[in-house]
Amino acid sequence: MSNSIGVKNAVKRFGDVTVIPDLSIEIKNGEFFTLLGPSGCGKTTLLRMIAGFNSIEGGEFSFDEKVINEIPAHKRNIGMVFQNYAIFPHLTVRQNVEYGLKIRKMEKKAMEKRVDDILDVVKIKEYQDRLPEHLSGGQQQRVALARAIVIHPNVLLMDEPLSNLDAKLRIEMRSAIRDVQKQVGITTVYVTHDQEEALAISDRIAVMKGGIIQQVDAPEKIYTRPYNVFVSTFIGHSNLFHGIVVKEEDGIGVQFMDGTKTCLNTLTDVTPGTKVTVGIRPEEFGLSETGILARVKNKTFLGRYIVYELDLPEDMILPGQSSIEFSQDLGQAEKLYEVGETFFLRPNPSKINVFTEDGEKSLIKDVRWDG
Amino acid sequence: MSNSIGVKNAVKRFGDVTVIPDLSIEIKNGEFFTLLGPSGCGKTTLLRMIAGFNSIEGGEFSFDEKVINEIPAHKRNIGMVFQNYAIFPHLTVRQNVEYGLKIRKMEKKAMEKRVDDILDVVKIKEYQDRLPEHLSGGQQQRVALARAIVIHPNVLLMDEPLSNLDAKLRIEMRSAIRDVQKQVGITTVYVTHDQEEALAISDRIAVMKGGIIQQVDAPEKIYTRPYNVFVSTFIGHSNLFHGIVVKEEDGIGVQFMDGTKTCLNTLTDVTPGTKVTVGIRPEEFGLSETGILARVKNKTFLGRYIVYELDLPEDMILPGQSSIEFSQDLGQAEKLYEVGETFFLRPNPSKINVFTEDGEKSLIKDVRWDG
Amino acid sequence: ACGTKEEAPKEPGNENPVETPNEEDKETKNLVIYCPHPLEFINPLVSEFETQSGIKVEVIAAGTGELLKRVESEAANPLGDIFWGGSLSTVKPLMNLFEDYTSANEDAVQDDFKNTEGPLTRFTDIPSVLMINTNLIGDVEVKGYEDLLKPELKGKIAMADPSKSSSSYEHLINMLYAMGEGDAEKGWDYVDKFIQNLDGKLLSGSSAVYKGVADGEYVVGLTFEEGGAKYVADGAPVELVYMEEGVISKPDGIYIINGAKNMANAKAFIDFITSKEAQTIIVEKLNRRSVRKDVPAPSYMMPKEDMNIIYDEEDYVVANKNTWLEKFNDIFTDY
Amino acid sequence: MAKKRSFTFWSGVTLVIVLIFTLFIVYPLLSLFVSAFRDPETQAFTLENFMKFFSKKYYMRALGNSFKVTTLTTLLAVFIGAPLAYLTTAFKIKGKGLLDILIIISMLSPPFIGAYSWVLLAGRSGVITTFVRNTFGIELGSIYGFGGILLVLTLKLYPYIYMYTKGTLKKVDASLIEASESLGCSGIKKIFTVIMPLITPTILAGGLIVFMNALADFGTPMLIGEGFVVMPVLIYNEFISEMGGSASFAAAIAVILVMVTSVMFVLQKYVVNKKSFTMSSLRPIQAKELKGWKNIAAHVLIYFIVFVSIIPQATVIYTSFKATSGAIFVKGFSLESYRKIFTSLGGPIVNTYKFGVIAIVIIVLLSMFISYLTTRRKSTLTNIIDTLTMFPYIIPGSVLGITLLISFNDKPLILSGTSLIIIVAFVVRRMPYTLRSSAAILYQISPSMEEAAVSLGDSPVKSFFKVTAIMMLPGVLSGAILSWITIINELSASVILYTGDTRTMSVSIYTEVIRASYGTAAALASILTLTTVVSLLLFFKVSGKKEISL
Ligand SMILES: Nc1ncnc2c1ncn2[C@@H]1O[C@H](COP(=O)(O)OP(=O)(O)OP(=O)(O)O)[C@@H](O)[C@H]1O
Ligand SMILES: Nc1ncnc2c1ncn2[C@@H]1O[C@H](COP(=O)(O)OP(=O)(O)OP(=O)(O)O)[C@@H](O)[C@H]1O
Ligand SMILES: [Fe+3]
Ligand SMILES: [Mg+2]
Ligand SMILES: [Mg+2]
Repeated sequence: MSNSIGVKNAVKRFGDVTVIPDLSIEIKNGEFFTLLGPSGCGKTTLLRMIAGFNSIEGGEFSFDEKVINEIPAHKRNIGMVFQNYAIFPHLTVRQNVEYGLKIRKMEKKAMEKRVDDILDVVKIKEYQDRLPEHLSGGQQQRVALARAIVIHPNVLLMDEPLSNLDAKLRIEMRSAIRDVQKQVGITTVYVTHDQEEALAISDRIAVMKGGIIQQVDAPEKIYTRPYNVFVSTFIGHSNLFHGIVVKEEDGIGVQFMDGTKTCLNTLTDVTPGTKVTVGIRPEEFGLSETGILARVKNKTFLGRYIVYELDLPEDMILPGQSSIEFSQDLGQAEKLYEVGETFFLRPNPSKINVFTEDGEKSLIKDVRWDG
Repeated sequence: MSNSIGVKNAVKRFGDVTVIPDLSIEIKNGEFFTLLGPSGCGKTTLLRMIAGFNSIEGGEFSFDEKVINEIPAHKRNIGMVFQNYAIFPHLTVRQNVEYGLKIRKMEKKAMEKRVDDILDVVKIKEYQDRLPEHLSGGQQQRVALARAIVIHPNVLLMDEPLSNLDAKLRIEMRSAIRDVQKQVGITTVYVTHDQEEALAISDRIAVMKGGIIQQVDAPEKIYTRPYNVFVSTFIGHSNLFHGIVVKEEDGIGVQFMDGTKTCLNTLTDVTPGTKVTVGIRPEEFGLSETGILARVKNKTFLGRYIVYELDLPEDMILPGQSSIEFSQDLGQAEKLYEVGETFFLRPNPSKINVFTEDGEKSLIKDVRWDG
Repeated sequence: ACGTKEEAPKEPGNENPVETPNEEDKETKNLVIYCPHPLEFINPLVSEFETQSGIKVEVIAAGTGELLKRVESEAANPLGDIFWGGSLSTVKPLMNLFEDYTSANEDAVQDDFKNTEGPLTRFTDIPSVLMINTNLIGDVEVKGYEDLLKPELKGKIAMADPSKSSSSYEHLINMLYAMGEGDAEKGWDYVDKFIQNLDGKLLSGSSAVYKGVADGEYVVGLTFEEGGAKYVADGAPVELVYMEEGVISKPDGIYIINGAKNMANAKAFIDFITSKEAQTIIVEKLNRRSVRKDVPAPSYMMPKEDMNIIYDEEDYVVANKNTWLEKFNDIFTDY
Repeated sequence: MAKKRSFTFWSGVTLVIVLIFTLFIVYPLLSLFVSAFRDPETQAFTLENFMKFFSKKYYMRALGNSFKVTTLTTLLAVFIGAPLAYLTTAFKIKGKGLLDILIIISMLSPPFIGAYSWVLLAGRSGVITTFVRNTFGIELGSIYGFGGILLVLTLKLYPYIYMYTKGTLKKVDASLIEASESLGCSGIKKIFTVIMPLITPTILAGGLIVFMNALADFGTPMLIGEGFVVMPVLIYNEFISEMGGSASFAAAIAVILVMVTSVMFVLQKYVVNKKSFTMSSLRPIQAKELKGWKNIAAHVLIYFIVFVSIIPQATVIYTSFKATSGAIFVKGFSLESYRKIFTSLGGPIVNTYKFGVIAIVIIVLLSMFISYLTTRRKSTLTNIIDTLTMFPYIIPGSVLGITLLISFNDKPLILSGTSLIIIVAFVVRRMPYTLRSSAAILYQISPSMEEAAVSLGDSPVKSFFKVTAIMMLPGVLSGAILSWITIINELSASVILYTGDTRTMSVSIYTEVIRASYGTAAALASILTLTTVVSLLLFFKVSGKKEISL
């Protein structure tokens, strides 16, 4: 049923604004592929190019090696969830969902069955005879979702399909999408602003910035081993430190500006003395007797953990960071700290990431460049 | 400038569907108040009633004790961010933002200044002369946000204002909102589907369900001491267990169906033998040598922690739960488990919540009922 | 007239292209008449003709101008057979659109009204008149053109634009010859004064004049006899005045359209319309004067002998039509 | 790519349309225009006609007059129509349905009759005039001349704006208005800062229609002009006055008219394109209850306007029951007029509606396609088509009729005397109404709707019919109603083209009028009105719409 998607050197311009300069990706057959990136980076645009709604200023789009630049959208057997829902205001919820099946001349019984099922899945059965204008935002969004999934397309394109749903519902919808997707084997391209979501459901994630792909990788890889500072800071929080590569007796390591050293065996061989940028996530610190001295500037409760915003010596950290954070797991934490208190932090050597000084390139072993 | 908001026994019907049966809340002057609840529970509806856009079928709305049921929306000096943005398609970004100030006949210089500032804050300065249709979803949403904030209203009503923004931007916007709100002292009612967001910025959160308020409390309280099972499961994840109150030598506790006992000093005095429902969050378990035996059924990587989906004896847990989860903080975790492995879990007595068997009421000490 | 339309299977309207349109067809049982005359005017004559000949007559009614234009445009494939109406001076320039035919009754026609040109069979005799609303005229005395210059009448005179209405054009001619004592060009200084007294009001159709006077919108109107007579007969508060300075009386006509599809019937109709009985009906029922020697004017009409009948120089008039119209127009625009 | 995608279908449509147009618009009009540059006698090329026009004060004055009347009428129509539409959409007005019907009725004042009833009312011896004179001793300004024409035209034309605006207001998303309120804006301000801009494209479209309608109308100035000459009257006379004028000169004037309007049209198009934006409306505006004096004021205003504009019709109906003696009305009432016309009624009615229905169907289809092409598939060709559609609209009907007659009265294509030629005339003359409104509403439908349909596997064609077309309907229909009404009242072309068995109602009315038998004319007119209203009500029953204007 489904097929792989190939994009070669795609270019997109609006007027004289170039939104996508030169983009290439390979999406595997049946894969759940997520586009993640700051607002305005070109996610929707790319999606619409794959769908066939945007003119293509350059490059080659293909389904299963077959170039589709010239194939009209309706012949591509895609399903699409639009960022603005785009549900038909003149049709009831049910009619909206049936729409695609009717076109496929599906046999009545089977159609009813399938529509009922999907309506149940997205929990809007009870509204099936309402007109969209009488639905809440989230309900509308679920109609759009159902309408796209129900036709079991080869390629499912979703533009923030869950952005208006609450966490609980979102998790349910997620797995619903996931199930259909797996069982029918739909190649899915998913746009979201929600990292947790991306991390949770994607087979692979592509992180975009300004129309350029920064990294394509499995969720875990993306989070633990970002290719560059942008990715590391965009996905999850990363505290950025100045560092210098130093030679220790037991291998090489990095030294922070306050003198603290951490020796790493994950580094590619970098000549000692090179300046680097070190990225440490809030949870990659541990409390200890010695290490980096930190003062609690602010604390935010975030459910299962507390985030402390820290004061550190200016010269240690890269300028322009909104905050330096240390997160403490609440499940087990024995002692909580108050604003003003101080403690020592030790980075977890196996976790932290080291980048070239300009932050463009990771210096961690086997972080490959085939993105 | 700002004012308190009072809602007494509000009723809202659409035709013969009653969406809000009888709702009362007090929102303090200058407070940042968040409405949280499943899709379709009536958040937008309530917000629109406060704004004065929905007819009021019953009850009394007041700003600073002054009843406003009859005051037209435009006289209420509110700012509102609509769930569907509702930016004026015929005005450029800048004109959209200026709109409210023009109405208020603000002096030219001052206006320009203020508009420039807010455009910077929401990072859409560069698009200021575009028409909305040429903007990405998130950019549009930020226009809507800027337009509402820039007028420094007494009451700021926001309906999922950040739903289309990526985590990073969302955090920035959040604090932007927070700053303006505090510095100008705007009473803010905020609708979101994003718990983390709600927990992070709210002074107080109201959890709604089917048009009825379940709990109004400070974020931490809501998360750690939910009034009922719905709240505990809607916000964050809660694993629900069958339990019986038992008398231990050192105070009373609860016993699980597998015999494991946990003694609590947080319980109100419940006669031993009463059946109860125990809610335990994924991070409220600790690994240990004895306790509840669990098998890893599935694991999901979620950035700073891993969530294990567990297999537990059927009769221990309440039926119909999508999953039983245990989360392990990755920052420090020494050993990760693979699917199929087993281990013993111990609930953290000081954290877990106990509810009446029907889940309607918490049995934890001083969880008050003045919601 | 419309009543006849349901039947007539082989009615010109559905003429299909295959047939050669211009071929004369004697077998046809119907006749299409283009006619601007009022219904009550046509009906008696037409129904009479139908009963006599058993020919179905279908009347296409519209303004004289529209009908003329139709004839002109349809030249290649004529849909009408007879054009019935329009004063001679209107039709003369378009003579080539019409078939030569001399009616069977030609000898009975007064000498003034003989068909010398070929296509132009005279039908009735129409003097120009002044029409006066007796309710509004008060004690102002109107005997002829001279009185129309009275200041009391300023802006109360109904005159149609001569470049739009033939009856009004006839009046212009009449004016020029009457006031110029036979020399048209001398008449212009009167016309000049007269136009001033119109006070910038100029109606855009013959009917607007008599209707306007009858409705009391205007006090005096310059129109043709039958136009006013009709109202007199219907008992409207109006009376007719035959200009003392002189009255020109011109016939209007009835013509066969070139290549008429029902040529035979057309000719038959012309013969009928000029016959004594038809002309009698006209005189008795239709407030008009016959062109025949043997049919006297209706009793209630001023006999021609009692009028100051004068004549214009036909060729000179035809020659000067446009110059005069433009001149009138220019004078009018200047005020 | 979006373009390439549906290349085959839409280019097919374009082709068909181009064919139709070249045959029934370009070819006839071209021959007309060419003749404008011909010397009537020698047929040689010449600018004579134009020089004549521009050299003579008389004609220039006509041009000036036309402009004065037209522009003022357009403005007035907008100032009355748009607010009316807004009030009736935004607020609960008692008897809304009735109002709509009345407004529509006021639109179908058959040629001459309408203006004539004004003479009966406000003429020098008109009912009102004499009444005022006798009771208050005041002389009202007469209905004749500039003022009168302005009055009559405005009342006749504001409904067009009303209908169009109403159609669009239904598409405006309520949350936009709420947004402006939430920003502290209300009342007039709100209207000017939000609502006005949103409906500007429509108002411009409607304005253009009114402009051209006023520019082309010659019935009214004919009857109450009294020397206040306007362009169409000139053309009419030069072309068809019984005194016969110079056809080529008439053509020249026509050309000038067309030039003028083309300019207006292009201008309007340009502005609309600049102002265009898409709105997808999920929550239409809900009518609110007005309180206190505002409520009263609104009702009074609305009912007053509607009342005034219905007067002519009322008069017509009234006079149709008046007793007559020959050509003049006398005291007392009778059904005489009706009896007179009764026998000859059947045919015309059947024809009117037979042709009407066929024409309107064609019109709706063409309009939808053309408007879609010109808004979503912009290209020079489509633009040309768009502009072309407006030409027949401004050439006085009779002139158009004759050009058609001349063009199709000879081999290879003989249509003269057939029903087809009348239908053609109807279509080309009355399409602009539907076309304009369709275009206007298309500007407000978000393309993503159609994309959604396509993403679900609909071919662009299907998705057009199943989604875009349906969402267009409100606009299309509000325009179609206008087309329908004006078709039923179409006279000036049909009077040239009709034959015995293609006679329509309005022709019958007209023939009564030129016979100065206004009683019967009024009777016919009343019946026409009645049947039209019935047809509309029927339509709304069938289409299941509650309100008249959609
Ligand atoms: N029609 C258009 N004309 C001009 N620029 C456009 C148009 N549509 C989008 N853009 C610009 O292209 C860039 C990418 O837009 P796109 O919608 O792909 O962003 P996005 O990644 O979807 O952002 P978001 O997450 O906010 O939806 C944005 O900067 C936007 O301003
Ligand atoms: N105009 C309407 N007519 C009928 N029912 C409506 C209307 N608007 C909303 N509802 C219903 O009222 C309920 C509450 O709607 P509301 O928009 O307040 O939900 P919400 O809490 O904002 O949900 P979401 O988070 O999805 O936006 C929903 O079940 C919805 O179907
Ligand atoms: Fe989110
Ligand atoms: Mg987007
Ligand atoms: Mg909502």
